[in-house]
Order: sequence, then C-alpha cells, then structure tokens
Amino acid sequence: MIRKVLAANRGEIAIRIFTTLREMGIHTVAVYTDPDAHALHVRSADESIRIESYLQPDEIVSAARQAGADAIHPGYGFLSENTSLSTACEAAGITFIGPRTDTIRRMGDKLESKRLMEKAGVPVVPSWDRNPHDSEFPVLVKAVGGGGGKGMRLVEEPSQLAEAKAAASREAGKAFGDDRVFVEKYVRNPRHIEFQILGDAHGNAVHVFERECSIQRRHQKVIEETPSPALTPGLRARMGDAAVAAAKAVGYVNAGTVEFIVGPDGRFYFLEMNTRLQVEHPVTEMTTGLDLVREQIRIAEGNPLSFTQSDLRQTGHSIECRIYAEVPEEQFRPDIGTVAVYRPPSGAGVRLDSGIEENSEVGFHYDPMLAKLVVWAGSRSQAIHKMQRALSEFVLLGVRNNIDFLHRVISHPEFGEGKIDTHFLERHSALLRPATEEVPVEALLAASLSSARTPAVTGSATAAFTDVWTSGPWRIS
Amino acid sequence: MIRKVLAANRGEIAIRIFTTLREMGIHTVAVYTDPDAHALHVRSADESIRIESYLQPDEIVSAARQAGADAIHPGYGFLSENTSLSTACEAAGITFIGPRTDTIRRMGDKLESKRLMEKAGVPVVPSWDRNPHDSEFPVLVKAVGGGGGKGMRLVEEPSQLAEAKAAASREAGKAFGDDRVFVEKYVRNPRHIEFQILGDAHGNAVHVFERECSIQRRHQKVIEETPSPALTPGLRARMGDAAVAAAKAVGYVNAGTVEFIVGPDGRFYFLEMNTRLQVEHPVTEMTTGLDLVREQIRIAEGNPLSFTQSDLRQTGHSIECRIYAEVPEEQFRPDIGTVAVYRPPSGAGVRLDSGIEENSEVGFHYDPMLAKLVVWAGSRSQAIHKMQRALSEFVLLGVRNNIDFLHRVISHPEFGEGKIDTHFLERHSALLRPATEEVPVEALLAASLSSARTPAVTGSATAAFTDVWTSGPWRIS
Amino acid sequence: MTGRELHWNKGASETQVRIEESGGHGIFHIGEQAIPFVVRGQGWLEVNGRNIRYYVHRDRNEYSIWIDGRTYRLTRIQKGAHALEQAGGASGEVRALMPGKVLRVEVAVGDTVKERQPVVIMESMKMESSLPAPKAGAVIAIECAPGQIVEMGTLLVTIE
Amino acid sequence: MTGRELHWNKGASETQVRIEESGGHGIFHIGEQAIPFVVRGQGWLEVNGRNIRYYVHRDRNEYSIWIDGRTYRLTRIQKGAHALEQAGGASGEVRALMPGKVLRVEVAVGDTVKERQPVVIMESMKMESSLPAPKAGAVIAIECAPGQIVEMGTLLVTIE
Repeated sequence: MIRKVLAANRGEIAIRIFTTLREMGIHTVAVYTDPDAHALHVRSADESIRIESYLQPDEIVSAARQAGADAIHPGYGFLSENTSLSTACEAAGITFIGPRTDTIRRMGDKLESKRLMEKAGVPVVPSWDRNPHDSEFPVLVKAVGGGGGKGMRLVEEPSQLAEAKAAASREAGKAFGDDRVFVEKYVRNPRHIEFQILGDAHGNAVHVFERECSIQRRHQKVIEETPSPALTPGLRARMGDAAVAAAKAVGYVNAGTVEFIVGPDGRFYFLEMNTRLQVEHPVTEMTTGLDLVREQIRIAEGNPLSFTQSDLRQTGHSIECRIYAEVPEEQFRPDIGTVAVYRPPSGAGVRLDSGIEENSEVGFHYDPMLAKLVVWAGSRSQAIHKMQRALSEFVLLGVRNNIDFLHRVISHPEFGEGKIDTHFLERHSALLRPATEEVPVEALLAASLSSARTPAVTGSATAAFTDVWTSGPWRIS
Repeated sequence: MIRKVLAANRGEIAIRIFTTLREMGIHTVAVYTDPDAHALHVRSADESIRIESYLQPDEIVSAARQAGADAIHPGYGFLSENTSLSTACEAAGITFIGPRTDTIRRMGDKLESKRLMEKAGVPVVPSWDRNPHDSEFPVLVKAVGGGGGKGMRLVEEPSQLAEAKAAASREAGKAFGDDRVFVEKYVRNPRHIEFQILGDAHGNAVHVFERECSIQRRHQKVIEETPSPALTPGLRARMGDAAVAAAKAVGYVNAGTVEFIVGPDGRFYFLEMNTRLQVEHPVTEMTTGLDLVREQIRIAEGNPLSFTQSDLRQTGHSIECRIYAEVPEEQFRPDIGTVAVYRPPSGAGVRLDSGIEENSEVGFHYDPMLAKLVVWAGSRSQAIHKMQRALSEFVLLGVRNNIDFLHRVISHPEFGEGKIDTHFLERHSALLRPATEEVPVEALLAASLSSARTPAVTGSATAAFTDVWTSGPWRIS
Repeated sequence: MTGRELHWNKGASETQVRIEESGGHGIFHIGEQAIPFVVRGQGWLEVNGRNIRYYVHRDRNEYSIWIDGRTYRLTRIQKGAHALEQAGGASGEVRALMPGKVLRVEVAVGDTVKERQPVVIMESMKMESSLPAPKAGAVIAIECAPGQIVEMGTLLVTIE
Repeated sequence: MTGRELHWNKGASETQVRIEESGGHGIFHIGEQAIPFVVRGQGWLEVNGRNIRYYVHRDRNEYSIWIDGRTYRLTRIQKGAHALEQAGGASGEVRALMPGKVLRVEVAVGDTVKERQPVVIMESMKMESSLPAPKAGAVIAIECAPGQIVEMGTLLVTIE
C-alpha cells in the first residue's frame, strides 16, 4: 500500500496527480524551485519541499525521504523517462511509479527499441541496405553516420535512386567522414496515432485504444482526440494488437504509450514507446472511464490489472486543446506575465486540468503550457461544437495565449472532416492569424470605457514592462 | 428546425439550456426581472428581454415574439408544469419544449394521474374502503374530505384499526364536515427513486434509468445519484418497465420523470409524474452520455428518438450536490449577499452547472440554489471520494452556504453504505452541525493577518449590514 | 517586536491573540502557544512546514475563513467586549435577519413568551423562517404587520 | 456633453473615438457613426439591444479586450502620435522581447543585414525564438553574448 507520494513535477500534471491521490486517501508532497515558490501546484499538496532543479534525481529522492514519501510519481517530461530517477528510487527503497529501469533504458534507445519491436512482429518503418522494390517509392536516402538532414534525399521515382544515393554518399562522407547510406520508406503526410498501454507486474498487458495527435506546431502536439477519425474497427484492432505485442515484448509494467505513424494508405509503423503518462491522457480517460493515474498507483502497488482487454470500451468522442502562453500570430513565441483575468468554461462535458488560477505568475523558466481543456460528447461533430463553445467562453487575460488560434483550428472545415495529418498547420498557415484583423466597435467601446480618466502614457520607452494597472472586469464607479 | 429559443427561466438552468443551444448553433434569448437585471443568466444569452415576472405566460410569449424566437424552453419550476404557458405557446404558434398541454394537465391532477396509472398497470399506493388484509399493516387511516394531517392515524396492528377509524372519523367530521375515512398502505422509511423518460411524437418511449433522490431537507432534494444503491437489476428492469408503461399511458412526448417511492421490502409505488426537465438530470447525463436538453430540442422539432431502449446503458456512478445559499446550522435559513470569492473545483470527473460567478449578487427574491456540483467515477465509492475532494476544494465566500454540510452528509458511514431514505437527515440530525465547533489555530492566524491595520468596529449596531470590505484572497502589502 | 493584539469571538468564548511579523516571517501567540509562521504569498501560509492555502472574506467585524476545505466564522471584538451579536441578542429585540416579507406575527402585545418561542414568521427567497424570542419575557411592542416588506435589521418585536 | 476623446492604434491604423456618458447611458462616436449604449453593470454593455459581456485588462497603454469569445489588442496613443511600439521598431534596435538566455548571435559588427534577417537566437521557457533585424543596414553594436541571461527590453544589437 502506497501512503504518501511525491510528484517530481510542476504545473497542471502535478495538480492532476494530487487530485487522484487525494481521492484515494494518499498524502501528497510537492517539490518546487525558486521560480515556482508561489505556484499553484505547491499550494495544492499537503506539504512541499524546495529543490534546486526538477532535473536532479538525488535531490528529488532526498526530498521524498525527508517527507517520508514511499513513492515518487514523475509525471511527464523532466526525469520521467530518465533512468537516473528510477535507479535512485530503487537504491533508496522508494517505489517509482512507472516502468522498470530496464524498460526505460531499452525504449529510450531508439535503435534498440526499433530492433526489439521488429523482432516482436511490430511493423517498423522498412529500410533496405540495397534497392527497394519499385512499389515502395517514395523513399528516403539517409546517412548511416549522422542526421540533421545532411546526406538525406527524398526520391520519388526508382530511376532517380542511383543518382540520389551517389550525391547523398558524397555529402555524408564530407559531413560525417562516413559515406555509407541506406534507403528508408518515406511516409507522406503521416498521421501521428498512439496507443495507450497498461501492463502489470504479473505479465498482463492491455491497450486502452488510440489517441490521434496529428495537429502539431514546432513538432509539439496542440490538439489531440480519440477515437481517431482515420481508424476503421479492423485497423484499430490490428494496431491495438501491435501495441500489446510491443508491451509484452519488453514485459511492460505501468502506463505507457506506443506511438505509430500511419500513412494515407492505412499502413502503420512503430515510431517509439513513451515510458510515462502522456500529456494527452485525459481523452482516453473521458472515453473509457478509467482514471489512468489511479491505475498507475494500483499497478505500482503490485496489484494485477482489474480488467481484461474485452472489458474495455470506447464511448463517445473526446478532444483536448492545450492552452499555451504563446502568440501563434508571432511564430508561437512564448509570452509571460500575470494571469489578470481567468474565467475558464464549465458545464456538461467540459473538463479542465489547469496549472494556474487568477493572479498566477507565468514565467519564462518552464514550459508555456498553462492548462488543458478537454471535452466529451456523443459524437465527433458534437465534441467539436462543445470545444468551440468552451473555447469561446474561456476568458484569459494578462498573458497572451493560443485560445483564439485553437478556435480557428477546430473550426476549419478540413478539421471537421477529419482530414488531418502532421502537416495540417503548415498546409493551413492562414490559421496562424485571424480571418480579419478588424476590431469590432464594441471592443473599442469597452476599451474606451475602461480607459476612463487616466491619460495615455507618452514617451519613447518600449511598451514591454508588465505593470498591471487593472485586473478583472473594469469597475464602473 | 428550431433556430431561436427563449428560456423562460433564470439561474443555472437557463445557463445550462443556453449551453446546449449554443453547441447546436441555435440562438438564445434570456428573460429577466428587475432583481435579475445583472444576473449571469442574462449575460449568457445572445439577447435578453426585461419582464415583470417569470410567472406571467403572456409576458413570456410576447417576449418570444419580440425576439423572434420560434420555441420556448420552460426549464423547471415557474411555469414549466403550468398549462397556461403551453396553451399560450400553442395560441401564438410557438413551440413549447415540453409535453402536450393535455399531458401536463392530466399529470398535474394527482388523483387523475393515480387513477390513470393504476389502469395502465403501474403500481400505486394501495388503499381500501374497508379493512385490509393483516399482511398489509402498518397502514394509514385518512380522511376522504381533507388533508393536512387532520383525521389521519398510523395503525401498526390490525387489532387497533377499528378504534383508529372511529377516532379519525370523529376528527374528520369536526374538521371537514365529512366523517368518511379510508385506509392506505403506509410505506415506512421509503426511498424516493425516480425514472427519467423520453417520448417522441411518433409513439416511441424509453426510460433512461433511475435517480435516487432520498436525501432531502424540508421536502426538497439535496443530494441525488445514479445508479440507486437500492436497485437490483431485476427491480430496475421492473421499475423501468413501469415507467415506460406510465409514459405510454399518457402518450408522453418530450422528457419527463416518473417518481416512485420504494419500501425497504423492495415494493414500489407510483407517486407522481413530473412533466419537465428535473434539477437532477445531470447525473443521468453523466452515466448515459446523453444530453437531455439536446434530446428535448430534437423531440420538439418532431424527430423520432435516435435510439431504442436496448441502446441505452448505465456506466459508472454519478452524484449531484445542490449548492444552496443557506445555513444548515440554523434550520436551513436562506442567506443573501455578494459572492466575494468563488473558486469552484475542476479536474477529471467534475461537472459544475453554475448560476453565479465572482461578484454575483444573491438576493432574496428567488430560490436559493446557486449551482450544482456533479461528479462521475467508475464506482459509487470512487464517486463519493471524488465528491469529497471536489467539495473540499470549493471556495465560496460572501454568502453562507451548505458546502461544509454536504461534505458531512456524503462522508457519513451510512451514506457510504447506501443506507439512505427520505428520513436520513432527520435520523442523523447531528449532521446539521460540524462535529467540532473548534476553530483551528491556522484559521485564527489567517483572520488575524487579514485584519491587519483596521480597528475593530465598535458600537451596538446589529452586525447585519452587508458591506463588503475585502474580497478575494487578502493581499499582503 | 511588540506586535498587534487582536480579540476574536467564536460562539460564546473569547480568544486573545498576538501577532508579530517582519518581512513575511512571524510568530503567532495564542494562549500559551507561540507558533512560528511564514507568509508565503497572497492567501498562502506555511505553519510547521505545512502549506496552508486560505481565503478570507470580511464583512464589517465578521470574518469568513476558508481553510483546509472548511469555512469558519469569527467575529472580531474590542478587548473584553462581548460579541456584537450576543450583545444584541440579549436585548430582547427581534430583528429581521434578512430582507423579506412578514408572513405572520405569532404573539400579541402583553403576551408572555418563553426563550426560543417563535415570534415572527418571515418569508425570504420563497422559504419560511421563524424568528425566535431571544429571551423569556413579555411582549411590549410589535412594529410590523403581516404582508409588510422589511429590510434586514428592521426591529420587529420587543420583549422585556 | 462634450465627452472624452480617445485615440487608439491597431496595427498601422489610428482610430479616433469620442465617448459621451451620463448615468450609465451614452453615445459612442466613431468615424461617422454615433452608437448609443447602456452600461448595464460591471463588464457588461448593451449595444443595439444586444448584451455584451466583456473583460478588459490594461498593461500601460496596451489593452486586451475579451468580447464575444475573442480577445483583441489595442494601444492607446496621444492624438496624432504613432504607436509606441512602431516608433521603437523603426529605430534599428534589437531588444529582448522577454527575459531569457541568449543562445547565439548570428551577426558580427560590420555585417550588412537584410530586413527580417535573424540576428539573435534566444531561449525562453525552453523554446528558441529568433529576433529579426527591424530594418536593413549595418550592425554597429552587439551588446550581448551567448549564454548571457537578459531581462525583457535589454538592448542586444544595434543596426544602422
């Protein structure tokens, strides 16, 4: 039995973990660095311990020792997929709420994990030392010795392959001192579809269906949903089987995710395995009724899974939007400031996992994700309408954010038709700015009423100092 | 197709109706009286119209005409079960989102509805003109001519019946000038269990399972849940069949509720039929995935139900707590004031249907219900833990309320065991006050820090004037 | 470091406290106890290594304090003074606790009443509430009538 | 009833408005339009019979207005003045848009740069962002180095 858990994380995920722990009657411990001294996650725990960095496993483990915590939940990011924390936990006799160190290590090595999956019969992106069959085109020529795009060539036609290999080989030789190249399948306009898995220490493993995570910016997910509009029941079953095979191949214990890319032809390939709870886990919870953190705790306590694959069902449709402190209109640059007005939406089918409240400070030290807005409805189109409703009710002022941008994305006709892949935002770059820059007359009126009796500030100073004069709705006096 | 709907109501239910309408792309119209001029429900609609009273059907209908609304949703309370509104709608050619006038009338007459249900084979509380069989005891002797407890006797044993009838007859003769009495079954410690029904204009009717509403104070529900801990699958099926029979007996169109009382022996009796959406409808939505307001709109548009009985399933467990502006410790007297701090809970499995926000005014003109806190979890015990978590996170200052009381009720061991009936709060009257009145030292410290530099007010004035000096967390300056 | 002295009233008992604070660190004196604390930020205290998130709302001398999932109520009083409400309660005055309508007056001038006996029935927010006699005695004045709308604090009945 | 005159800047265009208000009722003059409005309460307007719920946050002369589900940004300016930000932008100064770490300086003193060419790469909140040259010209000063932590508004590079 776990009685006290330290969350080695911050923001919304630390708070989300504490929430389940509190419902299970387990005591909670937060850690925080100096910039987070006043953060909401610290106030949400029973007790808290100051540390220098979320990236120092020794510090985390001694904080757990000091608080008398018998387990550590790593959340996502930071040390969650780093064997140094799981190893330090083992040495200290503290339960690490995650997979075995050996699993983290093997899945962290992208080449080893690919070899292992191939052996287990999980499809991986095919590659050839010599020439592939004509039907496999387009292909990529890649350098054995390095990456970063150097020595890489996209080849559309078999006739162009020889020349491309020669050019890539010359480039690779110059760049890496190794002119060997190989040929890999090129998946055009892929979707990113991942499967949630759960495994226990008794050898049982199940998948908890998929999450479609194709809407990305800067290679980071922005909107996730389940079920994927791209999967037929047959394809879902085959991918689910592959995910379970992947879990069993490494004797996976706890919650993890098997990431696939899926081509427009419906062929899928193993990409990597994430050995932790994902940011987007709520959409799985909304459609299956599971509490994945609760399952993680129960597995870490040594319990067998309390269900089998056939007990699990997908019901309805769920979408998650990540609320970032960033300016999509300015290349998604992050913004900082004080949350002056915070009125998140509520009501039927709306879930909010938030790391902030009114008056929270958003600094530049950590990830700019502030909250996750999640909806559930009976169908995909109803879920989109619910998300539109929820986003248009969400008031967040004081820190620039992507709420209006998210509304534009989910309102795009091709999003509505489920025509999404990882290049969606590049293809629809018009979404980066509003259709019209025009400010409605009512907004000018509201601003004019609020500017009341104070004069405009003059002078040449850059207007970049955050000096909050008013917050909340302006009071008519 | 309905394109614009006026909600003839206020508070959380008007807002909840607007929410679904907005998700369906239907325009929204609010009505408001002078005390509600600044209420949240008015600001939540696309447009709003001032009226003198929520109880004047002609005013409501002319407001709908003025706004060009093609339908009226009555919500609950006010005119929702009054044929005057549905009749006025018919006359004006406006769709009334509810059952036919004839149904409202017949179900509003408690004697006619009982006769009609008896004829349809729905069990009603048995009564006898002469003497019941010995096995039917305890029984009530009741006066034919009147009510209010006069001429009423509870009889435990058959041997006491003759004397009780004679005494009751004398009392009734004096009180009502009519000494006739009859004998009715007495259900001791009954549960209040109701079934949601949906019927369409094409003759289809289904039930959407039960709601257990036994926790009541002043004959008003406080906590509702589904599934009922008292129902076996067999009893649920029989009661569901009875509810559908009741719906079909009156050709029920739209959403309604069949209320039963259930004895400790598992026998159930028709009590009445509510011809409207219930306050507690969210627990049904949480466990079935339906949006009952959406179904109401679709039925009012003339669509057939899009599912049959066998398509409907109950999943998990849901509990609703009604947040009232009242003081349970002082005989549940209502309180008024300004909502100075409002931080409702959020996160996984928590739904809030709220009629207020920070700075809302709570007056004495209308019902003191402020919001409904609803949770969903995989099992009843998990749902109780989630509700405990949510209530203990709910910050509401400025208006006295029942949040702490609700926490005490759901934390009671007998509530946890599902041992609830309509006398629960009478039996456990200790719940009306906290187990200890002691103020923790931390609360004294927080108050002392907040009282900072201002002197205590002196003098003999009653400290009963609401003059809000600070709101929100006190700022350390 | 003399600090501020404050007096609180909860129910019948009076509590005297002293608070010493400098730069966010302080000591809270209550009875024989001296409790160190740290002001961690707006609405956030640290006491004995435990985080305490709180909200305080003040309405004149009445304080509501949300802390650890419960709301407490305290009245701030002058040193040695009785709580204002108590002082009022002992006076034999029956006042409206909130705005509303007088439904019934259950006594007549000259009646003898027992303590806690219902004197006036009011309706507020569609609910009836009964105002009890604050002490035993004789009704000497009735200053309201059924149907009358009254403000909060209005004197309705006096008992002597 | 002369009212207040205000000047707003959105992007490149300047808008002059006049607001007349008395007792919650008023007229808003913008261009040729005269729009009657009612102040219904805190954060709530009525314009042409439509309820408008709004929130305004002000940071110096920068206003964020949430209205009808979207957030708009406006800069309040003196009559006839250019927007402050624009004035700064034309000066050839490259400043840190937020606090963070300088990762790389992509130019050297004496280099000729094109408008919008990346000059400095910074890291803030674990993300890289590139600061472009505000105009074409020659780099005349570099006042930062890779690895350096800089405050918001710090002058990093000057272009002439």
